[in-house]
Amino acid sequence: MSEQSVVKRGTEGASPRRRGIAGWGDPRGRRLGGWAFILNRLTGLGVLAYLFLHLIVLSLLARGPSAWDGFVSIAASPLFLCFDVVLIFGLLFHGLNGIRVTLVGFGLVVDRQRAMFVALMIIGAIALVVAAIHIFTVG
Amino acid sequence: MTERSSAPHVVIVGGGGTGGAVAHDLALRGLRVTLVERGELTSGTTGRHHGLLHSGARYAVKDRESAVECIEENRILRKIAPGSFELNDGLFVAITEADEAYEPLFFESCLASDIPARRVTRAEALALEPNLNPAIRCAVQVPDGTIDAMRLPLRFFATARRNGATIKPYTEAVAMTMTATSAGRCVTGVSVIDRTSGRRYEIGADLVVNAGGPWAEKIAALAGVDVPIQPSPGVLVAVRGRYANMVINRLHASGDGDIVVPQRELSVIGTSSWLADDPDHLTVPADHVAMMISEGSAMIPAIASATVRATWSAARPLIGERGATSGRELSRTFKCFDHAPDGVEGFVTISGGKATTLRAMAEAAANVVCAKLAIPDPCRTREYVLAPHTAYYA
Amino acid sequence: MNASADPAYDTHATADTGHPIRLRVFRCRAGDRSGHFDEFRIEVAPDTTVLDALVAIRTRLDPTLVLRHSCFHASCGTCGMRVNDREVMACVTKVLELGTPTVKVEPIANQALLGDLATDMVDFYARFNAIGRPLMRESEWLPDASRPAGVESYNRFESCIECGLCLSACPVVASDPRYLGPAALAAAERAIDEPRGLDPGAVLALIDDPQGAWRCHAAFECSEACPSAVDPAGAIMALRRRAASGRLRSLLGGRHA
Amino acid sequence: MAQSEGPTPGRIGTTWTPSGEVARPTWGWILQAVSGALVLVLVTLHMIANHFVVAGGLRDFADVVAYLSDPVVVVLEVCFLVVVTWHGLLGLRAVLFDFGFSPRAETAITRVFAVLGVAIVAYGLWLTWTITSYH
Repeated sequence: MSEQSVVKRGTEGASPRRRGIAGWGDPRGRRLGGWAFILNRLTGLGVLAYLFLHLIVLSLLARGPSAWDGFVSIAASPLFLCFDVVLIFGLLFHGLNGIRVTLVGFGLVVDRQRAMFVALMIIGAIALVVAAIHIFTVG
Repeated sequence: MTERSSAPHVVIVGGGGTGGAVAHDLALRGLRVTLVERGELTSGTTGRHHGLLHSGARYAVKDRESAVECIEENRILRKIAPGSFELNDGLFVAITEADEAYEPLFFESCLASDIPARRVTRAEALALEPNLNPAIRCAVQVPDGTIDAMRLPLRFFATARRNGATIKPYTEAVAMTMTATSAGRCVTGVSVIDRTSGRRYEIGADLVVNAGGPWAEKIAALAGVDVPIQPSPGVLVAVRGRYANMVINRLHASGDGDIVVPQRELSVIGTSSWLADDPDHLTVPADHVAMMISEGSAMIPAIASATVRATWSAARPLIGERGATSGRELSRTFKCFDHAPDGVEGFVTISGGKATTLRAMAEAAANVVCAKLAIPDPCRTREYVLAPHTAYYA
Repeated sequence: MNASADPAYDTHATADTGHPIRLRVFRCRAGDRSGHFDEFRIEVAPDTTVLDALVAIRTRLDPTLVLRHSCFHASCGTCGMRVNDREVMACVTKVLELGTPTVKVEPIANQALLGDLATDMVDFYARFNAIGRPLMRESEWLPDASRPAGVESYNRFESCIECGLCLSACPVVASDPRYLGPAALAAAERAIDEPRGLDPGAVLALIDDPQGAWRCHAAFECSEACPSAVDPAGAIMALRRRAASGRLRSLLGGRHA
Repeated sequence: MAQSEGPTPGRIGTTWTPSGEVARPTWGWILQAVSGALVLVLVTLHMIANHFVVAGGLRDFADVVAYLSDPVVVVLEVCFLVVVTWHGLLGLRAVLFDFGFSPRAETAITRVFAVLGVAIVAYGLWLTWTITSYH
């Protein structure tokens, strides 16, 4: 006998028809280019936030040697070093993906963009590992 | 065309190619027109058809009436709907000795039906279509073409609406309003449900046209009349890749799987034929699918190894009594039934026919409708160039 | 009995196959602010598509289900949907190949809804009409074939089937409806590539707009979603190359192309 | 069109119309790409100069002051600040514009960002001047 039935009715709220910001950030159903787009936005915003933070922190330099050297001793803590690795990741991803987006955006190597993305990410991963080792060993 | 507020109101049930063409024809003659369709427009047989603009050659030998109708409508459609066809002509190819023996009769019948046929040698045919089976013996070129099965009818809907017709998709006719008269009963309206809102309401009508295709029997039953429509499904197979520029037909008496219609990046092979009771329950039998591939590859060998994109069935609305043994015995031509002799006034059914003859079917139906409503305006759809399909969404 | 060994076996069966499947179907009526999901259970065969399943649900379980469909072979573009969060044509998406016991079916996103799974394509065509692109293209198939007598030129329909999947998948259209969007931009590139009576300069000026080709952020989701190999993202990038090289050439003293 | 009675979020109407801005955005994109490329070069120089040239990287106050005593370094760092500010603010503007605000709001964003950019660069110049004056 065939199984055929209405199982349930009106179970939960459905998504709005215009996806809005979910169209950027909802990872479900995303493919490579979509992930690159999301990460490009997140790393761009993150690096920009760091830029502002960095500029504010640098104002300590204007307050003289004791203020600055006090901060530097905090910045050498392991937590800060982890933060540095995240920053390097952001810079590497945004920069390397930016190379792809720029070339593709001018209509260059469009049909090889996926391979280019993979190649750039491999370069980025190697650079990130090297940078992380440098940060934790040299300090 | 301005709507005449005092003009009779005609409700058309069925939003396929026929319904759209009837709406266009009646709107041009100045009637008030409302068309209802239970789903999306062209969601029945119309959208599912092969996409073949017939030259009529297929029917030239056995059904001269259909052949003449086809070539006439083929010429008219090219004129009134430019851009809706791939105009690459068709090639009928003879593969077996029997096919070759059939060629003289076929060729003469085409000419006798006013179809501009041209004899093509084996060498020329293979130069025209390098993917053809090299074993072909000879071929005949005729003015077939590829139709966009949805967008051509959409142009009729778009034009009808520009001329004042109201088109209501997702609106299902669920009952006819009947009034008793001295001669029997009269249809005076249609009860519909708007499926997008769930609202049920009634549309008053001076006359109702049943353009339900294979569903015409079900719609007629709402008015308590019986129409002899036999749903006759056929299987179609679309494969990826375009193996011919022209429509490739087998040069023989009509059979199964003997037409390959190129369309966009697909080749569509069809079709088979059997009889069904309910157009809402169509099957896609495995053996029919296999037959499409094997028959199609007899003409174009590459089809045997092509990737199948889709397989589906479409139900032809054939005119005939239930109990006929095979769909192919029934005439392909259309008929318009005025149900007044059945004791039901104000109700007309148009059915049968095929996509190529949709305009002619509409003309016949509109002539009956206008005669009944005493509208003197003649049919103008032979010359009236249709709006583009995009106009429907404006 | 192995049903598929039967030559008359219905390859698109929606009953008595022994393969039950659940469909979570988005429901929404005209005028509703938000929708909900209904769940249905039917049985499917190996070739049964999401569209077959939905039509079976409408025929046998719930006649109020509203959906668009027409050709059943992905050439009309009406049955585009989001199935398990991906944009697909329901008519060529086999239920069992999705590999999930429950299949989520939603209408395409970023477009107005008529009800349930049916979208209103007015916005889609408003974008298209701005380009005024041609419907037909010169045939680029079988170049070694000779031309039949009496046929002026090979032609064929444009590959785009106007389904709207690209607009549904595009992250930019998701948040800003003013963006011209992938389908119309792909049409623009076609119109410049093969004008057939259109003015390529005017089309290029139209897409060189803040809401035109430059809104694209190169996510390539449109090209991934396209069921008809149009590659809208590639077309957008080609347009940008045309626009940018024109600008740079004019900067270097040449005439703006 | 009569049949659209459903929820219609963000309808664009029956005809898509270009925004009609005279300034073509091609230049915006070209400048964003060029500034991106410059940032890539300058950020690499910045990192190398700050973390690899001096053993163990720039650390204490004296290191920083010594670093900035070289006029070439000052020029490079100021260029870096200008370019990265340009690229960052233009990028943030592009993200905000994807929200589909009104044209008036978009004009306001552009103006605020222009002022912000000038302020950031001015702050950087002041900071550089202050530090170098310790020398």
